[in-house]
Amino acid sequence: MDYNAMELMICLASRILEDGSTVVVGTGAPCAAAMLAQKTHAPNLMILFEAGGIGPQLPTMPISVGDSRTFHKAIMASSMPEIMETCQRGLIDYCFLGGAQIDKYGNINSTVIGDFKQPKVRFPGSGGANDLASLCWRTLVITPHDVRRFVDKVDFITTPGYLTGPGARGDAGLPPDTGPYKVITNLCVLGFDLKTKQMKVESIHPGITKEDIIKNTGFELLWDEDLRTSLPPTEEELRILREEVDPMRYIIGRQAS
Amino acid sequence: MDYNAMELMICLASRILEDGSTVVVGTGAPCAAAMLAQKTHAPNLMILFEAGGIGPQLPTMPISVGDSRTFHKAIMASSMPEIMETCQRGLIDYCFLGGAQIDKYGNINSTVIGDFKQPKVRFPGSGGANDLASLCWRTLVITPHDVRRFVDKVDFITTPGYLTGPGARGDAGLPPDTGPYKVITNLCVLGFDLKTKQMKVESIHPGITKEDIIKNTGFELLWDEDLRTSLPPTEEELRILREEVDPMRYIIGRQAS
Amino acid sequence: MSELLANGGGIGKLFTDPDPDKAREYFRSKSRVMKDKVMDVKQAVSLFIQDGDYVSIGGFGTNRIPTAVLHEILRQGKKELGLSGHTATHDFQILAAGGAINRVDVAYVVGLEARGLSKAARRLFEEAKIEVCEWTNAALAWRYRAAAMGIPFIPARVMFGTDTFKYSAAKVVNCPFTGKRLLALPALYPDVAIIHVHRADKYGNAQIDGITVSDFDVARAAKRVILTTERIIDNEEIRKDPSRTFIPYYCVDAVCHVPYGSYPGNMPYEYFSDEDHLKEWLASDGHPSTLEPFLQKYILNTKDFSEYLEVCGGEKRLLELRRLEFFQDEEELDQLAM
Amino acid sequence: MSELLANGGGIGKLFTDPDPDKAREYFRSKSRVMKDKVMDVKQAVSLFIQDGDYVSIGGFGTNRIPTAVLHEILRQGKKELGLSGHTATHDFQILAAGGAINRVDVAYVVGLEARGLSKAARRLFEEAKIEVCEWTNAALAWRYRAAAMGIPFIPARVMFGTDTFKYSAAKVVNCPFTGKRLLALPALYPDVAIIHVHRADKYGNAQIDGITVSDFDVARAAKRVILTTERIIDNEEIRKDPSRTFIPYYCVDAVCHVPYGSYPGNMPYEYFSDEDHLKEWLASDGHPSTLEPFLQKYILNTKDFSEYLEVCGGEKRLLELRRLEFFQDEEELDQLAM
Repeated sequence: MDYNAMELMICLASRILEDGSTVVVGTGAPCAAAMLAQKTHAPNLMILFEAGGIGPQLPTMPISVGDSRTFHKAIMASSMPEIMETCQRGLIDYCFLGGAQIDKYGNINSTVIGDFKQPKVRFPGSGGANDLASLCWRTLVITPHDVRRFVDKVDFITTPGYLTGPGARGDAGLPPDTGPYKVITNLCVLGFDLKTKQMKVESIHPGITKEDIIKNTGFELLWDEDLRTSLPPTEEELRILREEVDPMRYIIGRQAS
Repeated sequence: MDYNAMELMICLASRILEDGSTVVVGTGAPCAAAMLAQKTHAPNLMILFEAGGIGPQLPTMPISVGDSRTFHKAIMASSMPEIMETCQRGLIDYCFLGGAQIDKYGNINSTVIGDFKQPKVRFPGSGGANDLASLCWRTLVITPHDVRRFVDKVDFITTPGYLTGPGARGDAGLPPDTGPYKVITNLCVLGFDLKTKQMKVESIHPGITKEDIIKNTGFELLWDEDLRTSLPPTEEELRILREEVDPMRYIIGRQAS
Repeated sequence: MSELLANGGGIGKLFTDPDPDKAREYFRSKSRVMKDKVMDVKQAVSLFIQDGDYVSIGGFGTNRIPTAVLHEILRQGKKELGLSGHTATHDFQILAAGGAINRVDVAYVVGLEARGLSKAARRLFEEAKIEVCEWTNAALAWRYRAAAMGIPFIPARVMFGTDTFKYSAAKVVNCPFTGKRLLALPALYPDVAIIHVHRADKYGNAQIDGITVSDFDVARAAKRVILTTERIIDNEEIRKDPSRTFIPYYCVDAVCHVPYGSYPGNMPYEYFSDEDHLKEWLASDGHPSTLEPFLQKYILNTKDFSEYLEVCGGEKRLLELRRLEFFQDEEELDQLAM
Repeated sequence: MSELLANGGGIGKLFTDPDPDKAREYFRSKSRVMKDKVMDVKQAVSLFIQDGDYVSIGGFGTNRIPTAVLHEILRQGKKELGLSGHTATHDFQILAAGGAINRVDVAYVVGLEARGLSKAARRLFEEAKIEVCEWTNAALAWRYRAAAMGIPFIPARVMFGTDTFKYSAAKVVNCPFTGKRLLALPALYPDVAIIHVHRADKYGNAQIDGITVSDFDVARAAKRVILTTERIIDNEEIRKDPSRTFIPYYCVDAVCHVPYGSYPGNMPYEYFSDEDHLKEWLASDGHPSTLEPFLQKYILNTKDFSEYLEVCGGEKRLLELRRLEFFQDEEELDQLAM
């Protein structure tokens, strides 16, 4: 079965989303993963967008998390505070983030490269990412895997992962039992070690080696004792992804790295 | 011109409400006064009800401050927080209250007579009265005038007047420049002395004597240097009040004391 | 980090826990599946209201109130309920008359606004048979708001300097930005909220017409929500105009179809209040000797809300109340007649 | 009363005063008269936006944005504006390209979501030509909420442990009820809010269809509000369905009739975004050599928004965007065709 890295990442991400759970997604791969999950194993997955859309029947990929697709025949066209407060109240299971840099604790930078006052590169900033990663039960990250992104120390913590390690989120004031859950890259799927809160490779994509991953990671990785090979997309997943979720290939036509 | 005490009180109250101002009213006399003001000198008076009605075209007297009359063809059918926050933001000029007891600083009791834990008489409590008197710029009170009501010390301060006197509202934490403005009774109209913040008789109703007022007041009153006789209802006011505002005589048919 | 010294608080008792993390744990396990939640009122009360629960009632006392559930609470003999008395008028009267409550956060209780006061309700206080904590309407509204937002408290500028504050469980804090004194209102997470709405689908997505009082926040603050609804509509209808959705299904546990469900209260754009019946309530609830047969007749000896409506005059009376709701509006009345 | 020790705050600068009493003084003097506020965009910008003002934009970056007012700010050469960058995408891009802003509360700026980043906007930061304070989308939403509520701060549970907090002007406080660490977000009262709506009457009573983002609170928090609207409707229409009123007239200072006013952004249930034109923006704003002729052509040399729409393809293009909004919905498309 032929598939590209983006298709694999979307399929792997979609399988994480349990039926009957709630997820706040952005545009792009996270939205595609959630739509695919709905059309496969998770028909009762509830999708929300941070600008206010709740439970839409998505006619196509949204371009903006606030465009009219995000509340097309939705169960509610609400507001940004409504979504954020639903997260803060504890009703949202998953959020899906990206970012320019990520460290071993899952802290994410989407603000600046270089000095804050006069940055080498300015990125958009948190948007809702910090909020969602603070408040949703589990944070999922989809990101390309290279040494510029997987760094030992991010230039700026925009969005909290496990901060400086075990206990740090709680000490800082974040709600208990929240934090990064999985990171899906074009090379592997990573989880977080329960004890050290550090990133741990759980499965390696077909055709990728441990060395590929080490070479593309700027920090020491943990490896699951039960290290597996990522299950490739099924025929059915690929068909739905290509024909129903993203027929225009807006997302799956993109480079994954 | 023949009129009863309730009609006089409503007319006097209505004249206080300036054109282009905002007022939160309850049912009964305050609502009648506001409606009369709209139909006479204050067509741009904006009426709000604490349960959420804003700017209704009142077809008749409401029975409840939350019944459907209070937002009949309104400019907005909102919510209780919306009304209270509009007050807290500083957009509401007047509120209209009643109460079981009032003292010389305009503090109002509508909670209990006797001991709080096992009261002789239990009244409804603040409702929105405390909120409105804390947040609106000027508090108006309409109440029958007798020694059981005009007391030296209220059994329970439900709703803040000037508390213990000058500066007390600010010290307690209430927003500046707020407080009781006028008290309209069946005997007189009272204001508050700027310096002492104590109740001061400003005008005496036709046929009422100073002695009547003293006899019916449980504390020492101040008297305006320029003490006047309250202007009785005009023919036009009475006509509108009786024919348009309260044709069923729900309010004006009541005893004023 | 700034420390808050607890030297400025009311002496009232907090009946509910404002801890947002305990609420988060509850909400974490609450089902998010859009499943059929339609059931009758008897089932809903039996499944979702336990003795001792703390209850919040939607609407405004005699307007858009969930009467059927309040009656069923009495029929099932629920006991020791706590209540948020946020302009609780006829709703409070029913629960007080039935002896169902033992504690109350008071903003406004025992009165039925201009109609007078309920003697049954007053007796609870005057005989010290109820634990009381004082608040205001805005304070309770904002306490719901804090819970709906998922934060343990919210600042406000009311209640200062009064005995209402003294007998509340509010605290005073300093603003970290302006230094101003602010009231800290603790989040109020009810165990159960009961709300009557105009329309809901079978999953609990609900619409309300007219003023919404505090129900937006009540529906979100409560751990469990029972809806009664004038009409059950298709999910497609909800999706046609998602701006109209006021309560999303995942807040809701039970959807009960109860036409005329706010009777004897007013239901905006539907029917007006039955002032005669409310007068009968006020006249009857003063003494046990008159209250008991009254409760028997209307509530305890009727098997459900439909039977209650029949005893109250049935279809004929209800149509009168429908006409009364529209009496000032010839245009709408014409539409109604069509 | 509890004292707050200021040892836990971000180092960012607060651009607006969170004092609710100063805001109250302003709102006290604001007219409550329901008067005709219809004017053209030129007038509204000239009357209600001064150099140095702090501005908030309604909608969501490329969705329901008040483009006509943003363009007119450039035409009138307004300078040194502050901006709340609460998912500010194309709106930020316009103001940045025109050199109109010198300070920004950032939650999300310089990006146009999946479309890419604006080089003109980035340059402001990378050349340190703008004062910056960091926040998050929820933080800015709640800062508006605090102002709309008339309180100087509101607690939240975000931003902890991050550099976003460090470069913000938020503070940390202890909850007086639970002892938990909470973020204190200062109220944000903008000088001016600019919001595009579906319908408004001439007084400023306004309705919005679809998601409302933060506009409920923005409209209430701002000292002055400029509305642009797709349609001006009779006050009678507003009064027919008062549940639909989203912004009451007394918040509003100017009502400008601007059909297609969100172009090139999406207007829900009206027209979709013009992705080609947004691409042209992104392609042109990278260098002054291409940006300047671009701004000349589309904004500075057009006398108003209608002329801009003409330059962008006029009626023909706009009808395509109308069809695009409905393309997935045959039923609604049929209705549109009728």
